[in-house]
Amino acid sequence: MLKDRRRDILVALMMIAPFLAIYLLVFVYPTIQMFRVSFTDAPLIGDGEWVGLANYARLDNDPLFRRAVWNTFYFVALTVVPGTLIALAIALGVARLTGRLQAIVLAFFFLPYILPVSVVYLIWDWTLNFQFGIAMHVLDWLGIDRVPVTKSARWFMPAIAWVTIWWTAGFSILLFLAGLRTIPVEIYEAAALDSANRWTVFRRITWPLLSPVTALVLTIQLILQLKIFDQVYLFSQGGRPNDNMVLVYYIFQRAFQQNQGGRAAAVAVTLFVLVVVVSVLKFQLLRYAERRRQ
Amino acid sequence: EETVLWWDFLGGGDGVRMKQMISDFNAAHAGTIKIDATTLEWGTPFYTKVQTSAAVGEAPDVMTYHASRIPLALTQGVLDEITADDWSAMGLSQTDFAEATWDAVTSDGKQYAVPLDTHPIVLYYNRDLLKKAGVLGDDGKPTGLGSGEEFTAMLQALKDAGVQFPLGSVTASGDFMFRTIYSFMCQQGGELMTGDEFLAGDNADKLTNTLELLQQWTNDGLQSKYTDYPATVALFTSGEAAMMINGVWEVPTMTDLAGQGKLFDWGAVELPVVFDKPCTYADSHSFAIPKNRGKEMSAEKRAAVLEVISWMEKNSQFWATAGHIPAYGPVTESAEYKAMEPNATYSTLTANMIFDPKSPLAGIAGPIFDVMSTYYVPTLNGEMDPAEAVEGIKEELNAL
Amino acid sequence: MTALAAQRWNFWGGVLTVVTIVCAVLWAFPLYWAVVSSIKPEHEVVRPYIELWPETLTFEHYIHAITATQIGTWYINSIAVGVGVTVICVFTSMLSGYAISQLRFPGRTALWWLILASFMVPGQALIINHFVLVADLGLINTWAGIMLPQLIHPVLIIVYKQFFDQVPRDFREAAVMDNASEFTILFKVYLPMNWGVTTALSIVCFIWTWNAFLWPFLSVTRTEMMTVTVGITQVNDAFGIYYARELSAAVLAGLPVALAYLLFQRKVTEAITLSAGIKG
Amino acid sequence: MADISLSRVWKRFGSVEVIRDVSLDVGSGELVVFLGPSGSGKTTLLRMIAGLESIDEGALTIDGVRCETLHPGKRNVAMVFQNYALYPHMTVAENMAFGLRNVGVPSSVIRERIDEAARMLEMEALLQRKPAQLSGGQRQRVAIGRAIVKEPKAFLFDEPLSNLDAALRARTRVELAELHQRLKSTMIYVTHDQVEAMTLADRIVILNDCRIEQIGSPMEVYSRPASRFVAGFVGSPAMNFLPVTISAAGDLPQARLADGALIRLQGTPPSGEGFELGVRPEALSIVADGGHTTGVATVVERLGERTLVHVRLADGTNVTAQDAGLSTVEPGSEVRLAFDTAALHLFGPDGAAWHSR
Amino acid sequence: MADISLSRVWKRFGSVEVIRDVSLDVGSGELVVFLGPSGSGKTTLLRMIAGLESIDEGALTIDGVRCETLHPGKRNVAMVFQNYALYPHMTVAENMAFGLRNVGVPSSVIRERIDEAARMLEMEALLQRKPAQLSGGQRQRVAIGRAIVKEPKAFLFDEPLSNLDAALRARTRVELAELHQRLKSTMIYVTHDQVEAMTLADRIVILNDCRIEQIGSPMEVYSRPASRFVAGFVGSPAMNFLPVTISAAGDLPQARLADGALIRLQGTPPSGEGFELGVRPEALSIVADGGHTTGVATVVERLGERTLVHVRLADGTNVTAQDAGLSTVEPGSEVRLAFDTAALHLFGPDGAAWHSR
Ligand SMILES: Nc1ncnc2c1ncn2[C@@H]1O[C@H](COP(=O)(O)OP(=O)(O)OP(=O)(O)O)[C@@H](O)[C@H]1O
Ligand SMILES: Nc1ncnc2c1ncn2[C@@H]1O[C@H](COP(=O)(O)OP(=O)(O)OP(=O)(O)O)[C@@H](O)[C@H]1O
Ligand SMILES: [Mg+2]
Ligand SMILES: [Mg+2]
Repeated sequence: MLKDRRRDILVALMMIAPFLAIYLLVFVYPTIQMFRVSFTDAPLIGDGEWVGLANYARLDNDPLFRRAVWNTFYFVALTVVPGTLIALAIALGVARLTGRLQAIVLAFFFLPYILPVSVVYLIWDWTLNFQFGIAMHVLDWLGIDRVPVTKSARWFMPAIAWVTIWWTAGFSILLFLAGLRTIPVEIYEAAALDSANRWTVFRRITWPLLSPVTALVLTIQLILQLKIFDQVYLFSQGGRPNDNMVLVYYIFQRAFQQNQGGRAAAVAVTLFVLVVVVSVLKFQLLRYAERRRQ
Repeated sequence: EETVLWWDFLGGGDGVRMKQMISDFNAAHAGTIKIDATTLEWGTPFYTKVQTSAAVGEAPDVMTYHASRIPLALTQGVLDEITADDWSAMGLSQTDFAEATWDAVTSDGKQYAVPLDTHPIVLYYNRDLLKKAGVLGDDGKPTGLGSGEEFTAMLQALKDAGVQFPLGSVTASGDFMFRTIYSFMCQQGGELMTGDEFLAGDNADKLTNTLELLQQWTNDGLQSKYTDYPATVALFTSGEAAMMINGVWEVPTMTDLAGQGKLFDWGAVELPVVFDKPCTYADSHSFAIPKNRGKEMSAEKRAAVLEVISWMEKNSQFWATAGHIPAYGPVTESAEYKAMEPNATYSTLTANMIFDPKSPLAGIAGPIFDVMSTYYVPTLNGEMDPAEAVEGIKEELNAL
Repeated sequence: MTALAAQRWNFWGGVLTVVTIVCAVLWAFPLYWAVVSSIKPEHEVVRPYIELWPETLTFEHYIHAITATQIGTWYINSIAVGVGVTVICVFTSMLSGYAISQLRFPGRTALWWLILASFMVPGQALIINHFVLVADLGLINTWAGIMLPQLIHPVLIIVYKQFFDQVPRDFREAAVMDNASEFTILFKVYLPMNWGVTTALSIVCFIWTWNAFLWPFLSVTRTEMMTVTVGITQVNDAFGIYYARELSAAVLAGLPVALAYLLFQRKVTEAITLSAGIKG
Repeated sequence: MADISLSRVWKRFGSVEVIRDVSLDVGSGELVVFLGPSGSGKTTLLRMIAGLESIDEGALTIDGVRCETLHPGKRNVAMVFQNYALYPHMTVAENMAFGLRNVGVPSSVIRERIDEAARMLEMEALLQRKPAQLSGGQRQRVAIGRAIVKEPKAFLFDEPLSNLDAALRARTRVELAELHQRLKSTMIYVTHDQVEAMTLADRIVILNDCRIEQIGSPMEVYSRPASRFVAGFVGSPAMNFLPVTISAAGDLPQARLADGALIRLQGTPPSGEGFELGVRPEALSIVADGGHTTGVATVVERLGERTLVHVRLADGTNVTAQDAGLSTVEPGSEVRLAFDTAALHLFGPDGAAWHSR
Repeated sequence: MADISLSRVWKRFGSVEVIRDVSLDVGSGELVVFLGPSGSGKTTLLRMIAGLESIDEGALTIDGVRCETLHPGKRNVAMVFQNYALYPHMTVAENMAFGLRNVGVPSSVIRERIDEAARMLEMEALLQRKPAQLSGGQRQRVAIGRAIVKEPKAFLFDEPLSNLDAALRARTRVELAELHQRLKSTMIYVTHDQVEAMTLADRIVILNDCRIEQIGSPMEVYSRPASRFVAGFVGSPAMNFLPVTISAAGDLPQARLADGALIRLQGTPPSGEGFELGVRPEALSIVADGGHTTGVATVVERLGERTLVHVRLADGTNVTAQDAGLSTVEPGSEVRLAFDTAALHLFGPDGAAWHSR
């Protein structure tokens, strides 16, 4: 379009300036700082001595850090794929319904997602309470031994994973529903005329056509769950924090409980790199899969 | 008028009493000093908050602080010294406090807090249930407080009498059980830290003994499993647990319930001697003045803060209704205090109290807490072998 | 999957429908259970059997939560922070989204890639430096301090850009021929044409901010500056039995968003799918 | 190949009646077109035959078998959808194989049939492509191919050409006609484009407002429309309608237009008031002199081989007349109009139609 | 109203030339149609006039003013977009007012102009509606109204009817023609539909492959196409092309078809080999006996007032011939074809065209 280029650029600058200012302040600058501080022995607030790679070297045989890494990945494994599958199953069920009934059922599944994590924590802490939780009453009724869900090392991560799935599934369900809606009805009608039964329709039509949404949900979940903190922190108060250690919790503990800004920053950098690597890997994988499909 | 920003971590029954004292103070100082009080969540959240806010100059003017945490606080530089001038301004001196208590707030000859109380743990019991099981003595106290075997037998008797949980224990919180375990170790003459070393010599065995005993109770169904704090109290007050080891701060809960006629006949005594000698863990609530980074406290404000502390100390008779044992000598020596129940029943234990080791690793929400907590929960609930746990604890603690 | 008329009501279809409904009820049950528990007296709450409806109905816990805590102040904080973040974030994202979508300026592609890339970066890794930054600015315990690190949601820009990209070029050209400036085009043509997107994005942005936990938890040390999400974790008095009281606080914290959702259900669901870059 | 018969079928969506008491017989090998305006129920009727909509009342027989309650896959009909509904993630070959696999046809047979269909439709080169890599016309062909391999008893088409551009539409229309001549299979074809209907159909079923207005060959429908609706709907440019009064001058009947012009009618028309005279543009020509009436040319549309002249009569009625390709009529000039009395239609107030031939 | 003149303009997108050295004069009050296949550069040329694309080389003058570098808003032309680009959130009146407000026209004047335009376009009742509440035809009218209120020097239309359905398109076409007669303003109209071009234009500019192929009145373009491309592009159904050899029998020139048939030519055609004979379907009729050649009818399309017969000649060439509406030709039957020797075209290997009249 025929226009005054210089004025255009000026207008563009005016428009991106507010965002850019905030972006530089709360994103670029802290990121640079994080890397810088990780090479010092700074406390939380204030400067420290340059210590080179010492903070990273210490991570190498730090059992708590190792547990944090392990737990983080364990949590990711427990939430990402199972959460996605559960959301998919629910979405398929909800999509069958119509009208008001669908709206209500969807609301039931979605409501947890909009609740703050601290509310989710209180609700489930109560539900799973070893003495009075209704879940335990149900176990009694089924004749199963009560399980100290949030207090035992074996059950803690699965329980947190379940609570997380319960909490966040609504989001994935919506994405799947949106994905399902983009599949034209005619495709299903064509399949009906092609004598496809329910299972064939799912396996040969719905599932492949949903694969882009599935990939999207998996990616979002993966990046999200690597950053797990809130639930673990809330549920392990007074319990066994060290058994339940995850990366962000470790950063929090080092920085805010033990006032070791530099060591915390080293962990933060590790997490940072981890997420970036996983994202890039995932991206490449998807691209590769995409190319193979073509 | 000076407004004094005040933080405490006192919820529950003692919180109610502290609020009462604050409003009394404000009434007495109307126009000159006003306390603006905030109650934060006890434990890790409180101390994390204190530490981060002191670091950015946002800490309050005065706060409650566990004496056990003072060494840790000093390494973090969050506490201001209570100087000799301060002491005299408050009209208090070393002679007003028991030696162990004074010692708990002292480091390198300097004081960093003013002790308000000592709060040991005690054994609460349900007289009605004990009587039913035939283990209540004529003095109204439980029989079988003399040795481990006796105590276990008493628990068994309760069990046999159909009590579901003879002993309510906070088995879901290792940091809480630390108090009981530490007491029982002490009953064997053990200590956690010898110099800088953790569980030196046969101390590890003593810890193992303790854990074995507690685990045995669990395995025999004598104590509640995976019970968190509120649940323990609920089990006891609802009559499902016959006894409970808990801090004296639960006394107000009992007295209040009893006052409303909603509670059975209850009592509280010093911890049983399950090993060699009586010994009970205690900590001290004290008042401390945070060292706010980049922020100097004005003289007027400091004077007001000191007045607050001083007033609280001198009026700590009322604090005793929260179950705690006031640290201020003149109060505990008063006849009025000596008549208070159940305080009188367990007041004997002051002689047998033991405080946390003086180490920057110790104290509420300190690193030792986290390590212990992590191992105690599985051990006490029968998931982990005591010896293995002690091994792990020793290794981790010494690595700190 | 839209059911075919001929298939919809056959036997297995009916079974699936019933299973879905039962699952939905079970899924939402903890919510119901929390609400019911919060209106029971404490001693009924800890009864060793299931009572689906309180024997004695009481609102004492709510009264306690409202009178004994500063939940009113927390609400105000949450709302102020939520509205502040939403307004600033949506506004700046809209402007940049428009610029990237419609204007040609040097560095445009680089900026776009930067925004796409920052999607992957974990905000949690930056908490320490955010804390230091906010402390250096003297903003600890202020609304501005709670808001600052939350002001960046790259996804909003991405969604805006995609939306502006989709506006047929004709509208822009018609406006240019109508002598409209870039700001006129944005505010008088593009923005009103996409009100749906803006409301949707505002809703999600508000929900995210309302629900944020870690940062508000770290950056506030004074009770009167806490947001609801953080504040309610402070009600749970450490000692004594207060299950119902905690739950009443939880209900109070969750209620506004839950009500907002139930009122604007369609808008919220639309907003969520939008925020993931899917058009529903 | 099979015959299809609908007998007194009804369809309601909720309380809305969409098909009202429709009966229809489609002979074996016949290509029947459902033609009607939007919302007239064409698609619904087709989908009822396919089994994609249930039949509320009445009977459907395909090849002598009662089918109302049969699953769509069991009716042995194939459908070509408006937007083809190709499975986007399958190649062309997989698309065609899908339906056969589901009923357990052996792979070798499937391969044979696909090859044959591909040969017939000249799309051997496309077999390994995905639908997204095909042009509109190619997709259309694949959709037909997918139908052919099933060797169905009947083909159902729902506006299969409406997504193609004009040129491709014309070409594909011819291809479809050729295909039908080759396969000789029963086909039902839905469209709202009357050119398509006219050029393709053996018989046209004209639907309006949920009912059948007329069933007949294209020429029957065009030259002897059963109702005013059919007359107006079929043919482009549309038939002109003029209110007339019919009277007899001597024993010769004549129609009097609103502007007073008289037109002699052949045969024995009904008589009375309230009639409308229907005349197609090609039966209304511009003449140099003589003619039945005059008017003013408002717009002249030169289509090359012929010219359409929009004329406003004295009483204000607008009619479209046809002139030669090299017409000299200019907008605004006065023209004389002559009616071809051999091609006139009368529509009575009761809806009855009369044709002059 | 103003005249528009393009002189030797060029346009490149990157390295792709899209407009090559085009010159064109549009007279004041004239309606010029740009006609051409997709991608021929019609839209680009129109947008260059509007200022929505820059002009790389050459001059543009509107009403005597040089405009190449002027901002689109300053050129005083109004554009009606293909999908109208009505602002969906504004009422019809606001849509029309938007452009005037931006240049600070006083409200009273704006109101007047809107009322006037609404009266002219008979849409007073629509002023307070939003575009979503309008039908396609009404939207079209609003888009024109938005252009009219600006009182521009010229109107530019980019395929304004392509989003309407067939019936509405035909009707709106007529309305547009009437509007132009009323406003007498300069209009440039882009379309790829040759029927629209034929019926609307004062002059048609035929674009192909970034160049102008022919400029002329509709009849000139139809009956004397300047090139084989124009001949093939204009007219529907398309002209038939048959390779022929031209020779002279005595002094009468004649064309020999591939199947050996001889057709006498009128006038003085060029002679030699490699020619193509162009004949429109209406100049190629089915005759009962006689005729120039014979073939087999493959498909018969009955359009009502005429019938198109697709015929395969002996040498395999396919041609389309026209027959009367009530044709009796059946697919597969042999038919005789007669060429109208007064309407034949010859296209030489060098692209030159010769017309028999
Ligand atoms: N699922 C449905 N629910 C309610 N009404 C419907 C449904 N499907 C169709 N209808 C109504 O039935 C009538 C006939 O629809 P149908 O689709 O058969 O028309 P059509 O002749 O195919 O029209 P078109 O040419 O627009 O495709 C319409 O009035 C339509 O609104
Ligand atoms: N912005 C652009 N960048 C590159 N090439 C373009 C651009 N716009 C148009 N073209 C190319 O210029 C040529 C002419 O395009 P234009 O849109 O003018 O064609 P058109 O005649 O309007 O076609 P249609 O009938 O499809 O609208 C086409 O080959 C097109 O691909
Ligand atoms: Mg239809
Ligand atoms: Mg174009």
